[in-house]
Amino acid sequence: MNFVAGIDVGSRMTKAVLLAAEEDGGILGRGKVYTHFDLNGAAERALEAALAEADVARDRVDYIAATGYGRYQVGARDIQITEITCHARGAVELIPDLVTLLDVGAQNARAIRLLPNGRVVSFRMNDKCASGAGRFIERVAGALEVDLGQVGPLAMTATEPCPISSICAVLAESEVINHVTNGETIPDILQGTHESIVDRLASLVRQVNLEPPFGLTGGVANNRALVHALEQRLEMPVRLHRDSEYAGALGAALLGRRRRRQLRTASAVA
Amino acid sequence: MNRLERLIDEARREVEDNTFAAVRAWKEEEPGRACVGFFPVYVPAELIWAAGALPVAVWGGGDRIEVEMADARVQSFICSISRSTLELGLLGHLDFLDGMLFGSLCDVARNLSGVWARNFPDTFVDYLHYPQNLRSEAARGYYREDLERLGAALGGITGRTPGAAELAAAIDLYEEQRALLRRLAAVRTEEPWRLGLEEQQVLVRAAGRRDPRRHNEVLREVLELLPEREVRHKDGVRVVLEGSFCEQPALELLRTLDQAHCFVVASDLARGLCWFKEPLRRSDDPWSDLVEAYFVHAEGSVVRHFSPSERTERLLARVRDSRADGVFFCTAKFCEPAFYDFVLHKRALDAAGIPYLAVEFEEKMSSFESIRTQAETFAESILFFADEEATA
Amino acid sequence: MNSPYQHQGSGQKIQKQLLTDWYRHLEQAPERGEKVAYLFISGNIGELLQACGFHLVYPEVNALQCGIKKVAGPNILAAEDIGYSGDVCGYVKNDIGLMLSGNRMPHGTTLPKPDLLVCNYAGCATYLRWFEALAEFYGAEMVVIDVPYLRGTEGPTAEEVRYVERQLRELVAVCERVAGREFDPAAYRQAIDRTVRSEDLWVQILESARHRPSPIDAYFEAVFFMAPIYTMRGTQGCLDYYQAVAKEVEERIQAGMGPVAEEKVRIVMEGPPAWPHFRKFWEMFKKWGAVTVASTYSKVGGIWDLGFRHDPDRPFESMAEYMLGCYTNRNWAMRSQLIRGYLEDYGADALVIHSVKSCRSFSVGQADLREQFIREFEVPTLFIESDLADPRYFAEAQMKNRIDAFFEALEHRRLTAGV
Amino acid sequence: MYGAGIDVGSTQTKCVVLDGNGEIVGRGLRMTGADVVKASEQVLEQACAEAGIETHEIVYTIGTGYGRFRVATGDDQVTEISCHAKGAVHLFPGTRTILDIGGQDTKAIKTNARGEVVDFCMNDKCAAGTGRFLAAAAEVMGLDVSEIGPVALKSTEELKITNVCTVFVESEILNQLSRGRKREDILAGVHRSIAGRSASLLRRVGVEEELTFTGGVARNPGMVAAVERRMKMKVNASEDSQFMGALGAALFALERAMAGVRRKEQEVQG
Ligand SMILES: Nc1ncnc2c1ncn2[C@@H]1O[C@H](COP(=O)(O)OP(=O)(O)O)[C@@H](O)[C@H]1O
Ligand SMILES: Nc1ncnc2c1ncn2[C@@H]1O[C@H](COP(=O)(O)OP(=O)(O)O)[C@@H](O)[C@H]1O
Ligand code: SF4
Ligand code: SF4
Ligand code: SF4
Repeated sequence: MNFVAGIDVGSRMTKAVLLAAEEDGGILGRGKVYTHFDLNGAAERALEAALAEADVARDRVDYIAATGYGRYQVGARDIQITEITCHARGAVELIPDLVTLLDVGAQNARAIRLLPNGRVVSFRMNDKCASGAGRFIERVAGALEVDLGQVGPLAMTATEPCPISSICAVLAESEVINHVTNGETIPDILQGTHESIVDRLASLVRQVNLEPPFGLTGGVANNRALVHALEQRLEMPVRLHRDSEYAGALGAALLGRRRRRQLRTASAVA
Repeated sequence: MNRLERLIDEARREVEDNTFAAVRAWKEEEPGRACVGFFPVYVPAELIWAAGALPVAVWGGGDRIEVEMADARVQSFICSISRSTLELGLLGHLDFLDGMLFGSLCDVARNLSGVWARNFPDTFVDYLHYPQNLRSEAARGYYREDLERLGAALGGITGRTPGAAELAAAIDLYEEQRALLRRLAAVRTEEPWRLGLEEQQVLVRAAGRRDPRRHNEVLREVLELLPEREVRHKDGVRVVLEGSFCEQPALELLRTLDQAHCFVVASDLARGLCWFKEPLRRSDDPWSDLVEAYFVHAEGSVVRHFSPSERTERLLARVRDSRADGVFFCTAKFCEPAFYDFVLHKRALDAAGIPYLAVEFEEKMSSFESIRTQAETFAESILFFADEEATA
Repeated sequence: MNSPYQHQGSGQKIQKQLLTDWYRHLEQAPERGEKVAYLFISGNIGELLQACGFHLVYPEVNALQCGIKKVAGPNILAAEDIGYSGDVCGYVKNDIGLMLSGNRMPHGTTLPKPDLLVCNYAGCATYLRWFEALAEFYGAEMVVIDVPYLRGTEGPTAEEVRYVERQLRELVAVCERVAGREFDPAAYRQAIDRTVRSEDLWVQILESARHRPSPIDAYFEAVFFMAPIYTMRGTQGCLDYYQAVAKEVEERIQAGMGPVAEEKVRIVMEGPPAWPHFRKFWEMFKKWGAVTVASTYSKVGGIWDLGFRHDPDRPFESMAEYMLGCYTNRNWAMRSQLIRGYLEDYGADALVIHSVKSCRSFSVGQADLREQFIREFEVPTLFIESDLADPRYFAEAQMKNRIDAFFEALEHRRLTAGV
Repeated sequence: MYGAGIDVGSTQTKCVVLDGNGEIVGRGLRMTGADVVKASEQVLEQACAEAGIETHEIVYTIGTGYGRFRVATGDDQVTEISCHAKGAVHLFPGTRTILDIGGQDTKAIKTNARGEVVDFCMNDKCAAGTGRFLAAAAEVMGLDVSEIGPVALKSTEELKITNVCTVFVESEILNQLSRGRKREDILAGVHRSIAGRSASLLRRVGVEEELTFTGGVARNPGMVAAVERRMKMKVNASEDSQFMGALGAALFALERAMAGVRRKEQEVQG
């Protein structure tokens, strides 16, 4: 049996998924590693992890689709596709009937309007300033010396969220420290941070004419408190999938599989 | 490099030259003539030419300037073109100009005229007010008087106050140029792979600083050579580019669009140099022809007040006429007028079901990764799914 | 040391009553079948439109009130949701956001829709874009009164005045058609007559700041004092109001009272205030005993202290002159001249420039003003940045830091200079 | 008689103790962290220990920096703008212009011969072009902030760093590394980019000889060189640059003490 891989080289994490090449089945293997600076190396390592999970040998992979900001650096790629197209395609696979999608990674947030087949109708991304993305939370968590995994659970216990006025992911750190000395509790500050990010995310997603069903992908989807804050702000449920972090890689793999089939049919005809 | 490429390359080098060496050389060779700069978007170039001066588009320093002094004069929330243009002046790169014109475009351009007068007290600085009340019976008269006033003021620099004959001749010359530029734009609409967007824009921008007689020759030759160019037909989506009427994106950005398979088949790039969609109606009174050019022939733009629906209809017509798949809003960061237009255009496109994409650029940006990603996505969203939806 | 004035004077009560009546009247206009015109403050032509039977709405005032009542944030976000960029004028977004959420003002009035949008374009290109958007959203008719930007330093030319006057006369016909009523020239004339009297009093109030200590703060207080003359100029209520305020100011002078306990620094202010944080903003200056003795923002709706008055005998022509002379319609050199005059005439110690992101009309050129006043005129000048509408652009700690540093230095220099 | 100045910065807290002759007898430095009060106490203790005195021997203490109101032992507060000017003119009497680059903001200050502020400008709202920007670059490279300057000085090739966002610059650096660009060239680019931003701030107040560079970033020799190159003039910098604010505050404290404003005694007397 042959396999198709999708590799999403993100600014922070590189993700890979493995699909069967000929059948329509779902994810067989996943891999996730820190990107660091060797983008091609990260892609290889993520792929290896996915191969290990699926217990498949490297030479059985005969088509690789790369996406993410490092897509052009993946040496073994057969095709590169942008992360927006891939996220949209992956997301409809994971969360059917999706109309609006928000993908929030470490540096970027992208709001996407899509069709049932995953085609992107319109999208908006923040790309100048990291104020509305995962790094903002990471930085605040860092300043508060809270583990990233604990951010969500802690924020859920907030009683009186304390607003963060700084737009800058970096400057927010000192504002946060200020709050601590003012006696604000850590959950309240974390929740305040979430609310301020959610404000920016909400306006991003409204710019593509938000309509339900609405889904969230990207690493930030792991953060329960953020999801909850987003639901409150947008007044609609946020749909998730446990693999949503892999949406980009999955989309790449799916589009790659289709492309591979097109090519095979073409060469078979010829 | 073949002849065609050489012609384009020469234009490229001239428009990328922030020291305006070629313009300075022109002035040397044309004793008795002057050079009058102008800030975007529009000034009646023919009036400047008729007064014996070369109109020079001073449209920022692009990505080839490190803004330092002007950063201290123009706040960070103002568009880059205002800053880099001022920097060019403060660096002395514009010392060959005998005058500098500003027109009513936006508050930035307007206030910049005063800032200019303060910083360059020895240069002739003028401000042209374009009437915004097009319904008023007094508007044409007011504008005409203002043009005559400007003509006389320019005459004060060159010693040649333009009369009707000079003005008519100048209009002829610029009409010829505009017709050539329209033909060049048509090549992009018909066969975008034949002429890169960047190449086309280089030729348009050169029109902003070259002796029109010379540049018309170049344009004619380019148009002759183009059909013979060996090209490969490429797959891509067709888009109308909107929002870069004033500050101009870096040439690299324009190249990026072609590479991302987004073919710009119509645009408002360098709007001031390509403001008229069709030949001007001519009469035996050239002053009145210039007035009518503004009142009747001007394409939708923020320089002139249009009813909102009229402006959006013009955009929709551009999409239709150029058989575009979508619209690419490429707006200079902090360009307020473009942002206001965007909201109204967006509503109209949503209603018409035309896809669009909005990105912002800055003159000095040198990384086009994000724009490339967005343009690629836009192309993918149309190309990737075309067959699937066709069969569905 | 005197106690500061407690802002509980009769003027404030009158103003409150005036506004309450104004809005009640306005809200009910559609029921009575009366027409509503929207227009701008700078170079406003309220008297003329009222003489045509219109009720007036000033979207800028809506924005300002939302700002001060702290609902600007949500309005701005609502406008950004439909595509307005974060980088455009917050006043526009505020007003559009208000419209999107049903046009209900923070004090409860629901504003009627416009029957006519009069873009009395004076010195701000954003006005055009703003009313173009309203024209689209409301489907209302829009008229532009085109006011050419002033060149040179001499004031408007005869051609410019004639051009604007002509348009005003043309506007009458449009108004008559839309309002379905005839223009009442006598009413217009009478209104202008009351206007002139209000203008005299207003100038008297502003110039009271020449006293030491100044009885008023010509910025933080004046921006409230100016409301009637900018929105209901020409009405009897407006005139009554300025009579009351003038009286109050006179009492303050007699009592030697001013806005702060001890006037330590006299400043001239350039630029609009930070409405969403108005109190805090003022406190930062009060703390240092700083009193504004003259400001340019209190002149956005018209400049009378240089001598201009409307003229009941030339109601159209003088209106045109008035529109052309507004602060934002003045070029850089004229603005610089005006500020310099204020610094001298009012015996000010320093200039404060508040540069707001929203308003390019004000902001572009301010850095050159700053440079000129510091370097050429050697006037201590403070340059601060925030916004007049968008609460997000107000960084309190940083603002305070700058203001403190400035007055610290000023105080210190005085101490050493005194030695 | 001793006077102390405590500069609670966004990143680091500094303390200087002066003796009656205005000589620096003790210094203290630590990360500001979450507990501002504690940080200010600790630096004071550190400085006293170095001076070999007890904290109660200090007659007057002035707090400065963004956390100046939290200095528990402070008798009064002065903004860091005034303090940097005072300190810089004290150490380098020819100083007329000051560039202060701290952890989160950059200031250009114009002063007279007495160390009084004549004019100043600062950037804010965005951490671009501040010490944080350099710290972020250092972190991605796996270097300490004190190491990047010397490395940058070895650069042989000009390389342009385009991102101004402190968060995005991290991935730009990774990107450059993955393209095989040399560490020193990238770092030199980072330094140049900050020098460029500082230059326009300096132009705003107008540059007059001599230019003194203060704040923690002035300890970075790469930055000093970059500013010198950009401004085409010699720049004063010293090991004590980071203490300039604290020094200024201590000088103010000493002045007040001399003037007989003695809090403790006043309190005792009633
Ligand atoms: N368990 C978690 N809880 C909260 N946030 C998380 C968690 N896991 C990941 N994240 C966030 O997700 C971001 C990474 O998302 P990802 O989509 O992988 O980004 P990119 O594609 O840009 O590398 C991190 O910035 C982090 O903030
Ligand atoms: N030895 C050093 N070499 C280079 N940079 C340093 C050194 N020490 C501190 N810094 C830089 O100085 C910054 C702190 O400067 P400082 O003036 O103390 O800032 P703040 O007052 O805002 O806390 C840090 O961000 C760090 O980048
Ligand atoms: S505000 Fe902060 S997060 Fe945004 S661009 Fe600036 S440094 Fe980056
Ligand atoms: S770029 Fe936009 S804002 Fe700037 S001068 Fe041009 S039109 Fe005005
Ligand atoms: S730009 Fe300024 S004058 Fe114009 S609408 Fe906005 S705040 Fe008013």
